[in-house]
Amino acid sequence: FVVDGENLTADLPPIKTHLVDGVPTSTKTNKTELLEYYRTLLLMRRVEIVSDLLYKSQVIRGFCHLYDGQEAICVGMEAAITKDDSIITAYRDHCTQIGRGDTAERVLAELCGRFTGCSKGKGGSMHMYLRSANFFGGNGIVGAQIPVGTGLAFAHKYNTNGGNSTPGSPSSQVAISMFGDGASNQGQLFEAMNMAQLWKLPIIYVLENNQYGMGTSKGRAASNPDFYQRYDNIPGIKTDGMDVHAVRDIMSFAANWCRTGNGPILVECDTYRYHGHSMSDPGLTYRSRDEVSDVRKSRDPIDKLKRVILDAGFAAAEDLKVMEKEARVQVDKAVEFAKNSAEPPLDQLYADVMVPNPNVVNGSYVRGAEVNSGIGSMMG
Amino acid sequence: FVVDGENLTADLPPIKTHLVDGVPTSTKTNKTELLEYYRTLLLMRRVEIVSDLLYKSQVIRGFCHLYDGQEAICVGMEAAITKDDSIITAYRDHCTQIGRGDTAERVLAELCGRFTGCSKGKGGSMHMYLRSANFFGGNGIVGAQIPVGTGLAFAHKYNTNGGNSTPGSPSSQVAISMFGDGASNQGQLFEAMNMAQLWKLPIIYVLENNQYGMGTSKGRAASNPDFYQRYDNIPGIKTDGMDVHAVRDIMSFAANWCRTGNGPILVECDTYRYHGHSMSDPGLTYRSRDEVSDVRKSRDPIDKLKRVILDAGFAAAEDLKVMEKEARVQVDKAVEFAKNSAEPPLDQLYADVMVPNPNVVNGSYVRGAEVNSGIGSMMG
Amino acid sequence: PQLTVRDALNAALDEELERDPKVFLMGEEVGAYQGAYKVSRGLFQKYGAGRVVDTPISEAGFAGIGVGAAMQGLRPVIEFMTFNFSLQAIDHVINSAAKALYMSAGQINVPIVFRGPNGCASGVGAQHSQCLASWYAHCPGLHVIAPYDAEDAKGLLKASIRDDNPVVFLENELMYGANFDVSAAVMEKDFVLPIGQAKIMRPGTNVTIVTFSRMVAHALQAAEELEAQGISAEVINLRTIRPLDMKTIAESVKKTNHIVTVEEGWPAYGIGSEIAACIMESEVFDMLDAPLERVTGVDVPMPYAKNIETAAQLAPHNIVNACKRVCYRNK
Amino acid sequence: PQLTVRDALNAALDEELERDPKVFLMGEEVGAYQGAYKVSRGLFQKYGAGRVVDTPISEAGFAGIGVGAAMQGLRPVIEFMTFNFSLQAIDHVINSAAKALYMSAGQINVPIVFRGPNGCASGVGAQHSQCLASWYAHCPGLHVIAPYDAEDAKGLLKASIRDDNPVVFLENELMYGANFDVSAAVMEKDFVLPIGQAKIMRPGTNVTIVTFSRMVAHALQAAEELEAQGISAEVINLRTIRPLDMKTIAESVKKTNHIVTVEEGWPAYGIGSEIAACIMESEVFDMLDAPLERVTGVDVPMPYAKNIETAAQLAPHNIVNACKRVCYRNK
Ligand SMILES: Cc1ncc(C[n+]2csc(CCOP(=O)(O)OP(=O)(O)O)c2C)c(N)n1
Ligand SMILES: Cc1ncc(C[n+]2csc(CCOP(=O)(O)OP(=O)(O)O)c2C)c(N)n1
Ligand SMILES: [Mg+2]
Ligand SMILES: [Mg+2]
Repeated sequence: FVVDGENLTADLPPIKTHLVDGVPTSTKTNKTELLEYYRTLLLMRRVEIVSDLLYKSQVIRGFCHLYDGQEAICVGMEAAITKDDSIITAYRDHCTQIGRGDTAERVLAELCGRFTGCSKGKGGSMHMYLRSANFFGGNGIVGAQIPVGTGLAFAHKYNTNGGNSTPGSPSSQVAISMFGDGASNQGQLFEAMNMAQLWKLPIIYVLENNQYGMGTSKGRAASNPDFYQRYDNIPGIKTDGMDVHAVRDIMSFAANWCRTGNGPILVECDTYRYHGHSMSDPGLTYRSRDEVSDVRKSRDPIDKLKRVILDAGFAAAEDLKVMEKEARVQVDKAVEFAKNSAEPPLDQLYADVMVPNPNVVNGSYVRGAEVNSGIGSMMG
Repeated sequence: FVVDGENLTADLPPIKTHLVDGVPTSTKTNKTELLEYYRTLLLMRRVEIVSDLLYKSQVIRGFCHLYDGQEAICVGMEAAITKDDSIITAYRDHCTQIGRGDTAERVLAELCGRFTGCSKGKGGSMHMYLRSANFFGGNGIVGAQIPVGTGLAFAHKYNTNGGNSTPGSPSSQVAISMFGDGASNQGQLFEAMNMAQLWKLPIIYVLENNQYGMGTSKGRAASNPDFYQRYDNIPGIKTDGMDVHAVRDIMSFAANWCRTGNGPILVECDTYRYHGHSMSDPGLTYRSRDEVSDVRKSRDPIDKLKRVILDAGFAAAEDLKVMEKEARVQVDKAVEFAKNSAEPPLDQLYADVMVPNPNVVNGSYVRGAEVNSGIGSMMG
Repeated sequence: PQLTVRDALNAALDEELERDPKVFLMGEEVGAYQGAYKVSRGLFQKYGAGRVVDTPISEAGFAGIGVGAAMQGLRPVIEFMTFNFSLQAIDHVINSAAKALYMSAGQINVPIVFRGPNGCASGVGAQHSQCLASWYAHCPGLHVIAPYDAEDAKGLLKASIRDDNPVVFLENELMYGANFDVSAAVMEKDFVLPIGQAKIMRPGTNVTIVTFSRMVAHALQAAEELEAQGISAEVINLRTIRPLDMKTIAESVKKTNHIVTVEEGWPAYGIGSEIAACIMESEVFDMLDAPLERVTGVDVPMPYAKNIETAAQLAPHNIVNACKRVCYRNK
Repeated sequence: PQLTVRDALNAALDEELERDPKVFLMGEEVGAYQGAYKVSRGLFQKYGAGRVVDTPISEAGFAGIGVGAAMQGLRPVIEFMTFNFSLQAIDHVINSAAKALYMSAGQINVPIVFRGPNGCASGVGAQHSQCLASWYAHCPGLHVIAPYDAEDAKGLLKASIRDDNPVVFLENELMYGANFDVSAAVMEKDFVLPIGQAKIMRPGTNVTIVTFSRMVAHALQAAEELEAQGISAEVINLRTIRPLDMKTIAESVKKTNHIVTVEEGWPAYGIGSEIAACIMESEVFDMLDAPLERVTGVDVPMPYAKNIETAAQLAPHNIVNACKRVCYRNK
């Protein structure tokens, strides 16, 4: 790469494309960006590490899916779009929430089931949302977020064009639906993509190919694991999902593609999850310890960025150590915040079942476990 | 074409292929076959014509989807396989039933809701079956027959290999799942095809492209209406679906492909339905009268075969007239049979809900509209 | 004035499309073809392909797209050509739509209407005849509505479209062509009915018949026959299945002391079952002089042949029988 | 001997795979991974990839494939990783499997078992906690089974696999690890329980508690508490939800004259609702000294936080309260 003052130019890692030309192959960045990305990566990584610990100490319960290894995708993606664009993902959503601008405090509090959590403790690990930044969760049903995300894109285009959108109309916002290599075999993906292409919806399908869906390697589940070119007429780009800049620039290209009315596009991010699928999966029966440690050693997104920063002379090793420590301190504080937060008050049990509507008679009655428990009365 | 005694050699209509080579381009046939196909086509056509009339006179009720225009597919397909192979289709199934060997009597009786019908009057137009000839219906939910048909193929392969089938194992039987251009947008198709390809199941997907799904032309529903090459790694052949021999020889190729362990294959049959989608659809709002009559004039499968027979000198025009008359008489008799048949006895209402199982306590109780009506008692 | 159910639904859609640019209609054949059952007649022509959106046969896909559009602030009306096909999309109705508000602690609401004909039509066989009322009504997070006549259809569809919650709106194909006298108010653009409020279709003093959708007609017919036999039946049209208007039922039973429920769907775990349980658990129980009886569809898939298809469905005389039994007028 | 529910299910699968070469197991992670919850441990190794078949995450697809394989004479056991995901495939369970025999007038039967954990686990949120018992039990053409303990699990899963009808077999994740004393007979390869027969888990004389699946444990615990308070509760484990064993319920109520139903699922249109209606419609009604009460899950999607998650579920004390109320022991 070439450094020019605080600016840096570099080749992007090799990409593969399907039905799309003009994809960027080199990147421009600078010291400020690099350090900012680095800081965010560290924060995300740290949140996942403490989540692991909190799970092991039984403060976090149930399903918990960690994102460490894949953080470059959220960081790169966010650098390419704005908070006016919409995102939806699956259950591996802690870092998506942070990427959208939420705090470690609120994420960890949610994981701990506290009222201060980003879903007031009602959603849990799989169901985080940030409506104010157009983040629509956090979805536990594999594949469901693909049509739902396509619907977000439908709305963006509809709104841009006052309900008169035709194929080819531009859209000021784009939507992103993130899903895994396992989810890529869901039929609703095919249905949604077909409609997105018919109607040229501004949707980026971000396929996080971390090589496994639970214990199943991609090739055992997908008869064609070359995802970027699997979906017929949907243009696709495969990029290194462990390189922030690769993700950023490809996503930026993809977002522009969508905004200008070209319709859907798929971005396959080649990545890896370090942890098992969820906390109950040691993650070492279907892949070897060596495979995991090789990826950690050779492709880790944080290490990669660190090398660039150091080689470019944008920071000294000690400066980065300080940043690491800051992240640790920040997240430790967040853990304390979470742990010390209160559980939701009991009336939260009955809240948010329905949006209050004065036109609904007896709309607030919710039956409890016994007759005449719960809130309201069957008789209005 | 070339005639040699009672034999005939001819070029097949042009085909298009995707990921498959060696597809036949010429056909061999003979007088006997040609006349047999002609007879069956006439029978099918006639059944559909009288169904139309019976519907208009309100003897047939509810949904009724006619197949006229598409008959060459069933006739050609049956000529390529045996009754040990399995077929499943959608609701446009009268001619499939006949193709499998059932009689006009039983088909028309079913349409009239008679006990002598092929489903004893319980299925109706959309739900005909012939288990003895491996015909599994007659399915009213668009697309559902695609995975179900893939399951038939799964069983064939499983049985051939004693439950030890691996990808690549041969299969003595093949399964055929038939569906329309409209159904081709169903996600479960994508799911089933992926598994069929992963496991190399002996399944032929017969896509009857009659250009419309209800009132929607294929291009308004499918972002890629070139179906034969739409499904990624599923090999595909597009053929003239209004030419018996084209369908026969391509299906024969496809069946052999499947039997020898190559996995799934798609055969797109280019065809046309003369009638509206169902009896409530005049079929002329979304397509022009001219379009329909042009197809009738230039591509009709019966006319096409007739010209070959006449040109080859295998029969005189009067002979074919006689055959036409025979078909008419045969079907008129079948109509009488159907009309004169009794409705199902009332106890049929309660029959066939469950297969009797001595291990089920009170398994035969079926509640009626009122308490203590129906059969059996709630109390065993 | 007179109004068919079809025109009532059409008017509701038209008026809401006009009133609120966020409202759009999506489904199979809703646009250019003007609806498989012509409920959306003229709307494509009036509002264009951007707001009356034809879809491929991809129920899971377009139901999910509707949910996403609703989350992002639009107000989709999703037509299932019939509700039978909603089984391909039901995961989105329940898991994507109904649960979103709760899981997000109030952040994400889903103002969507899923509508289309439910239950049985005529001669369409087992796969096209299922009543899904109790399935949907089982699930918190949804409003479930089932109009009977033109007034219901118009007022309740408009209420549903204006609701910020996901609504399952169960129409009936056999009712589309039915013509009703309606008051002038019904024709107004601001005619909206409350959700969750049942309507007494016919007052009576001896027995309460609780029903919904097309069976209201059967109940009214039975009530006439009963009157001829000296039994005065009060007919309640539920209109909304979730929430269930137990108050109106209670007030009626207070007067009649007898109750029969009527639904075209299968008996087990149906609407009548729930009403029976609610009665057992409330003061209504003490008002009853006889236990509740249910009149329902026969517990079989729907057959095609006319005689057994008829036998599989309840008829007014079944209601008459049940009412007489609960009133101890015959065995 | 002792047996966990997991091992009981595993043994049932193993024995039936061994006994009948037409039996195969299919689903996500059932093979090489040996089951998300390890129910299929060892089976892939023993029977190979041809009979213990790993699938992609394609519920509609593999449920449909299972139905087709069953129509062609195989006996598939289809695992849903949890029954929540069956919503993507429910059209095949209902329209392809349950209705086929009837529509074909007996020609096409579908000997398939759909199995997997149903209802709520712990800390898994709203989309992973739904009880589908009443949905499936609403539909003719299915047997719906919900085992409680190891004996149930083994005997009923074997019965289901041997049944020529489609069976929905609702397990419970929280029960997989539960260990039970079983008789030697349960360990035998020919141990098969009847479908449609409830089991009295504990005899009693004052009140009947009818329940199924994991709630049987709650009911037994409540029965102990009640005994301490001088109320003798009879606990019925339904085992089968469709068909419902009203006879066993009736015989029990004849003795106790009081009844409480208990289910973890949502109240409306649930199992208790149906039992209430069946009671109203039968001679059981006359045996009752008090109306039935239901104890159910709270009518909300399942929240995550432990305190409200707990509050969303019924506890033994709720059963105690209900039983005391129906016995007029407190208000
Ligand atoms: C419809 C559905 N089926 C099954 C599951 C269970 N499940 C949860 S995650 C998962 C694997 C998904 O893999 P992938 O899409 O690759 O995402 P990753 O976990 O690798 O991020 C499965 C099978 C589910 N939640 N939803
Ligand atoms: C899941 C589902 N959605 C919608 C329908 C209603 N429907 C019945 S046939 C049909 C059109 C199918 O078109 P195509 O697959 O091309 O078959 P064709 O009628 O042309 O033979 C539709 C929309 C249905 N039966 N099932
Ligand atoms: Mg993955
Ligand atoms: Mg078609």
